[in-house]
Amino acid sequence: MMRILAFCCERGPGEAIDLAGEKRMRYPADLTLIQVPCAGRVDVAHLLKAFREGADAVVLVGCLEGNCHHIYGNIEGRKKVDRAKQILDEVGLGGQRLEMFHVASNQPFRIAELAAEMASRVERLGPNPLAVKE
Amino acid sequence: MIIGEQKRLEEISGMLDGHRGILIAGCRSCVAICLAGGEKEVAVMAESLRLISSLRGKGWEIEEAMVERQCEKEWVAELRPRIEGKDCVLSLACGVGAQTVQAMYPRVRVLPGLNTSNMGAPEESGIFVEKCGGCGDCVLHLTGGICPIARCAKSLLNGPCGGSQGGKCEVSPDTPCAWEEIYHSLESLGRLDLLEEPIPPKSWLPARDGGPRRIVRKEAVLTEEQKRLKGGKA
Amino acid sequence: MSARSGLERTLLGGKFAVTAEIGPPKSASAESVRRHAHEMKGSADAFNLTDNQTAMSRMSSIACAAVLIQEGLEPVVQMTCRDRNRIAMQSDILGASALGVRNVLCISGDHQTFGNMKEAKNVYDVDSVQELMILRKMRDEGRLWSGDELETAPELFLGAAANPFADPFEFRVTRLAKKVKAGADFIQTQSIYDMDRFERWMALVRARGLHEKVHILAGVMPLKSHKVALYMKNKVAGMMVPDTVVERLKSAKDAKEEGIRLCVEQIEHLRTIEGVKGVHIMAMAWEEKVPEIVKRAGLRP
Amino acid sequence: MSDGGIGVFICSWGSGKDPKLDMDGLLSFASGIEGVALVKMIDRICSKPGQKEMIAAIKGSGTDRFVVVACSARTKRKLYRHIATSSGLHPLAFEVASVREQAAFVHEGPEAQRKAETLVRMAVEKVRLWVEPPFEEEMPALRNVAVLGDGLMAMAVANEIMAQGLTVDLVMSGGSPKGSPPYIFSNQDEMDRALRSMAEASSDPRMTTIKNASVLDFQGPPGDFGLVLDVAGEMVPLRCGAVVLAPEPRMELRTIDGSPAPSAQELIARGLRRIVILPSGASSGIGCSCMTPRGTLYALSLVDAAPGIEVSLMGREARAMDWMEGLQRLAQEKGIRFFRIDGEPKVEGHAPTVITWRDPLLGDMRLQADLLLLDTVLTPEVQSLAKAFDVPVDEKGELLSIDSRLRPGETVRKGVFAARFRVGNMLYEDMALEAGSVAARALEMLSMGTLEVGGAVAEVDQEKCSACLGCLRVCPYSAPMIGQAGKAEVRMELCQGCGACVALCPSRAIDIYCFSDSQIVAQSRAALGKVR
Repeated sequence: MMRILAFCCERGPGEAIDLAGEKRMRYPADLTLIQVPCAGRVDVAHLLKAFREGADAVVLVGCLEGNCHHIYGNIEGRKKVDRAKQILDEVGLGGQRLEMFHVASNQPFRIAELAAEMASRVERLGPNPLAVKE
Repeated sequence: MIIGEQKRLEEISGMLDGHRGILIAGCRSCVAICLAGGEKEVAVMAESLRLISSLRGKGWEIEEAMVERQCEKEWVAELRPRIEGKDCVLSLACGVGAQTVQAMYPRVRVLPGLNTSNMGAPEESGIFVEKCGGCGDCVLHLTGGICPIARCAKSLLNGPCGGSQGGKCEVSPDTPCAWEEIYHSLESLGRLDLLEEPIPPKSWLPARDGGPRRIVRKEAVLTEEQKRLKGGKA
Repeated sequence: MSARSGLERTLLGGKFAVTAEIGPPKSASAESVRRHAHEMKGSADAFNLTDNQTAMSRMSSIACAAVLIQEGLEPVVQMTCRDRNRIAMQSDILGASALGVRNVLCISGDHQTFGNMKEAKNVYDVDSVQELMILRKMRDEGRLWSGDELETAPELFLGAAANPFADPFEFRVTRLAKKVKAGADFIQTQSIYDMDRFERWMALVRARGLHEKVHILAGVMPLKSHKVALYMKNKVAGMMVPDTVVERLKSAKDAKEEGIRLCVEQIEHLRTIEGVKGVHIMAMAWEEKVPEIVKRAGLRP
Repeated sequence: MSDGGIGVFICSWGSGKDPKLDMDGLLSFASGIEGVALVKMIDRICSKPGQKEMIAAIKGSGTDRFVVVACSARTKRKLYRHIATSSGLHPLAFEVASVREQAAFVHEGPEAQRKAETLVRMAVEKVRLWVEPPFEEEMPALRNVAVLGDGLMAMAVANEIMAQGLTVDLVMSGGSPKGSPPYIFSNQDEMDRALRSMAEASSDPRMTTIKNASVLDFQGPPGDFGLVLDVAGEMVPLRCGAVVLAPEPRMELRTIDGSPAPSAQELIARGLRRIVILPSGASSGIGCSCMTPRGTLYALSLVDAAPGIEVSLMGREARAMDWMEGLQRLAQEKGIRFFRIDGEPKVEGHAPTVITWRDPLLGDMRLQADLLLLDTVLTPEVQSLAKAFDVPVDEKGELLSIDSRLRPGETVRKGVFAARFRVGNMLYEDMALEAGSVAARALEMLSMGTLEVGGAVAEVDQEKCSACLGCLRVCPYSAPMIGQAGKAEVRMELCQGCGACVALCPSRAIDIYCFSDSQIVAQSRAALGKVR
């Protein structure tokens, strides 16, 4: 069973998640969503800790660039993802397991898309070696 | 403020090889401000090293601790319970902090997590620029408040050199030419006359070259008598 | 292995080597250097030329070496790390080599605050151990430190200093080992007065077998008076002068003669110590006495 | 932490249809979680009986926080806040597990059930660490708006606000507005009405007009701003609930040396017969390089008063639209000539001034004028306004609103709104529409009479703060400031709870209520099944 953790901004992506539910747009149950006030709320430590807790892939979902209710929260989020990716590469886990997606409130299909994208990456990269060790 | 930058993870994990009980010690003053060694960075470093340890079977036991100011003995003393049982401390403070910890805990190996860079200031959020070289003999009054020793690649005192172009130093397009800025500063201060007279060779005695410096403010030093009366070192 | 210099040939031949020191003048004329050369010719296998000793500007060591070569003597160029960075160091070595210099003594050099221009900025881009590594790479690999190839590699007989009288005593042997690892071929020690400490040091050196890996020349310096002895004892860091020596000079009628006699005695004793391959006579500002000392110590016919 | 224990309320309708979640299974799963004191299945929580039942259960159990396991919280959040307060709890003391939208509707059978359990677990772990925010109450909002601007736009905004029964303080930087509005009116009486409303403004009891005023200081939370105005040297305090900035460029006919355009009588007296009117800065983007009604009306007034006068109007385009077109036809009938020019004409000499330019059809043209009048643009002072209210200005020097489509008029500073003059669109009716929409944004904020402050906002732990100014720099709302203690403080009323400062703070000195670091970590661990 794959474990993909998503930190989602509750505004744009939050609406898209509910809409995806409304429209019965299925996506793999491996994706579990945590709602945060804005993509800029998540910091590097949260992203890294998720991998240590056994996540095979982590996703930060923010609003479309220029559409952030909090002006540039999504850009702050992207900066944290870039830093975390660099660390994951250095550590040897591979930055590929972490990604940022931009989803607007009227794009429920994107949830399934990002879940599929990350699932294919986990297939390619294999499960999180830390989780296997347990 | 003192500006530092983290060493690469690869180098740090190399230093930690053979160690087991590791305490990462951050500092709340300068290095927190330049986002190198504050509590947030200590947490990120800890997470990264725990990942490395689990992935490569290093068996490190990593703990995190914060010091208000790691260059002060009293605050470093508060680390004692956290250092008990550890065989090394990875200091994320500047070089001063790391050395203070090593001096107070001689049997625990202290590893530098940062490369202390310079005395400078934030240019904007996230960008820190060298401003002072600590040469011990300030010349700012001659150069319109811009230090050529720290900010000119050749520390020229009668610059700019032939390589100054477009306001940039020949060394790198990102580095503004200190002497171009000095010229404009003196121009706006109406003191271009200061550039007429050649500045004679500088005495480097008060700088690092004269040997490690030690500054004493006598009125703040407890006399031997006072120390005796107070019992033990102040 | 063919000898790269006369000094090396002597040492390889097993003969007890002698080196002396000539202080370059504070002058633009080589006149005094030539004079010293004539006086001391034949009294030593090679002659050290100090490099701005005690951080006081004097004629450059390489220039004096060139003069000695013209006069038929073999120079030992001393090169400190205080006044030149790795770039100047390597270019000076190429120049010296081109002028015929074969022996180089790599030393860190006195701090500029000992000299007469205390305000000068120092360099210390590299230290004496790193200097050895750089020079050895030029000689053995024919490459600059940067890796660039040299058309012609310099032939060098690399020397380093050692000071058994500085602290921490135990570490001094390890530091010597480090210099050997870095490429030192021969060693000239600090001037010896405390013979016991030197012998204890030599014992540790032999224990690590270093005396077979490097030619050790024991340093001696004749003292003109007990005042000079006291100055050495108190003002020069890393120098040990036992009170007996000071006393002996003080009570002697002719202090200078006593100084020479002491120096000769030391040399004769040093010849008996296993691992000592020669002496290095540092008669600074007393160069003219070197032939006499050498003769009285039976080092030269 | 929770001392009274956590309540978990499962709404039967949250199960969804196909596949149907086993809500009883969820019930027993929830009751097994450590710290959960009360588990209850309720039939349709959102129904009246359902709510009553839930409130009674909470009151009866002494739990101080709860989890709702039901459909999406999107539409129900206000309802759950109401349930919380009616049960004597803090309005934010709950968490929602949207098991229907995030499990039943999107996953297959057993996977859906396992996801639902995970979601419940995450919600419980998060609410367990819930800490009551400093205060979450209503702040009174003054029903008075300060409108800053000298022209018609400010007037239009003021009218709209007064129409909703609020009072307005019209703060004008000058005395009476100089020059005339840059707009194109669709007809004469619209212009007259607009100009008349300016004149009568002072008579309306609901509006006080303050002239020659500049803003010295701006403090206080949205809903209760405190301004200090410098009115001709005198310090005048002003309190208002919201601020609307409406800077507006003005147009004025001037001679080359800057003096206002002379009247017909003066022209006759000075024997100036050939008059040419040229838009100043014809090529610059700011000034309107087209013939504006002012020029045409002025030319008509001259010709009517002194038939001998010969007037020519020049401009890049005529913008002939309904009323304007009529005016131009009338002017042409009266002998006023219109020249179309492209780019900057050459102007030399004085009395007569010779104007030469290249006409695309007629080739090189030359015109002599006894008097050249320039239709100049008086750009408003936007920089100082932006600086006083700490709102950003875009590259063209105009006030920047957060999102011109979704939230027109809102600036980065909550409670400060900006009505923007559109250079491209000079129609008066469009301007009035824009002014109306901006006024509506301000009214929406003040209409409830109270403003919610606090709740999920950031707070600084003064012990840990290194005063590195990071939060001040990253916060889009400039909510943090450096307090007396020399450490950072977050102004509760300005904080919108985005958390950017928390993510950046190097000393982990800031945390945010309802989305604290520990809560996020607890949720991640629960989501990854690390919590047994």
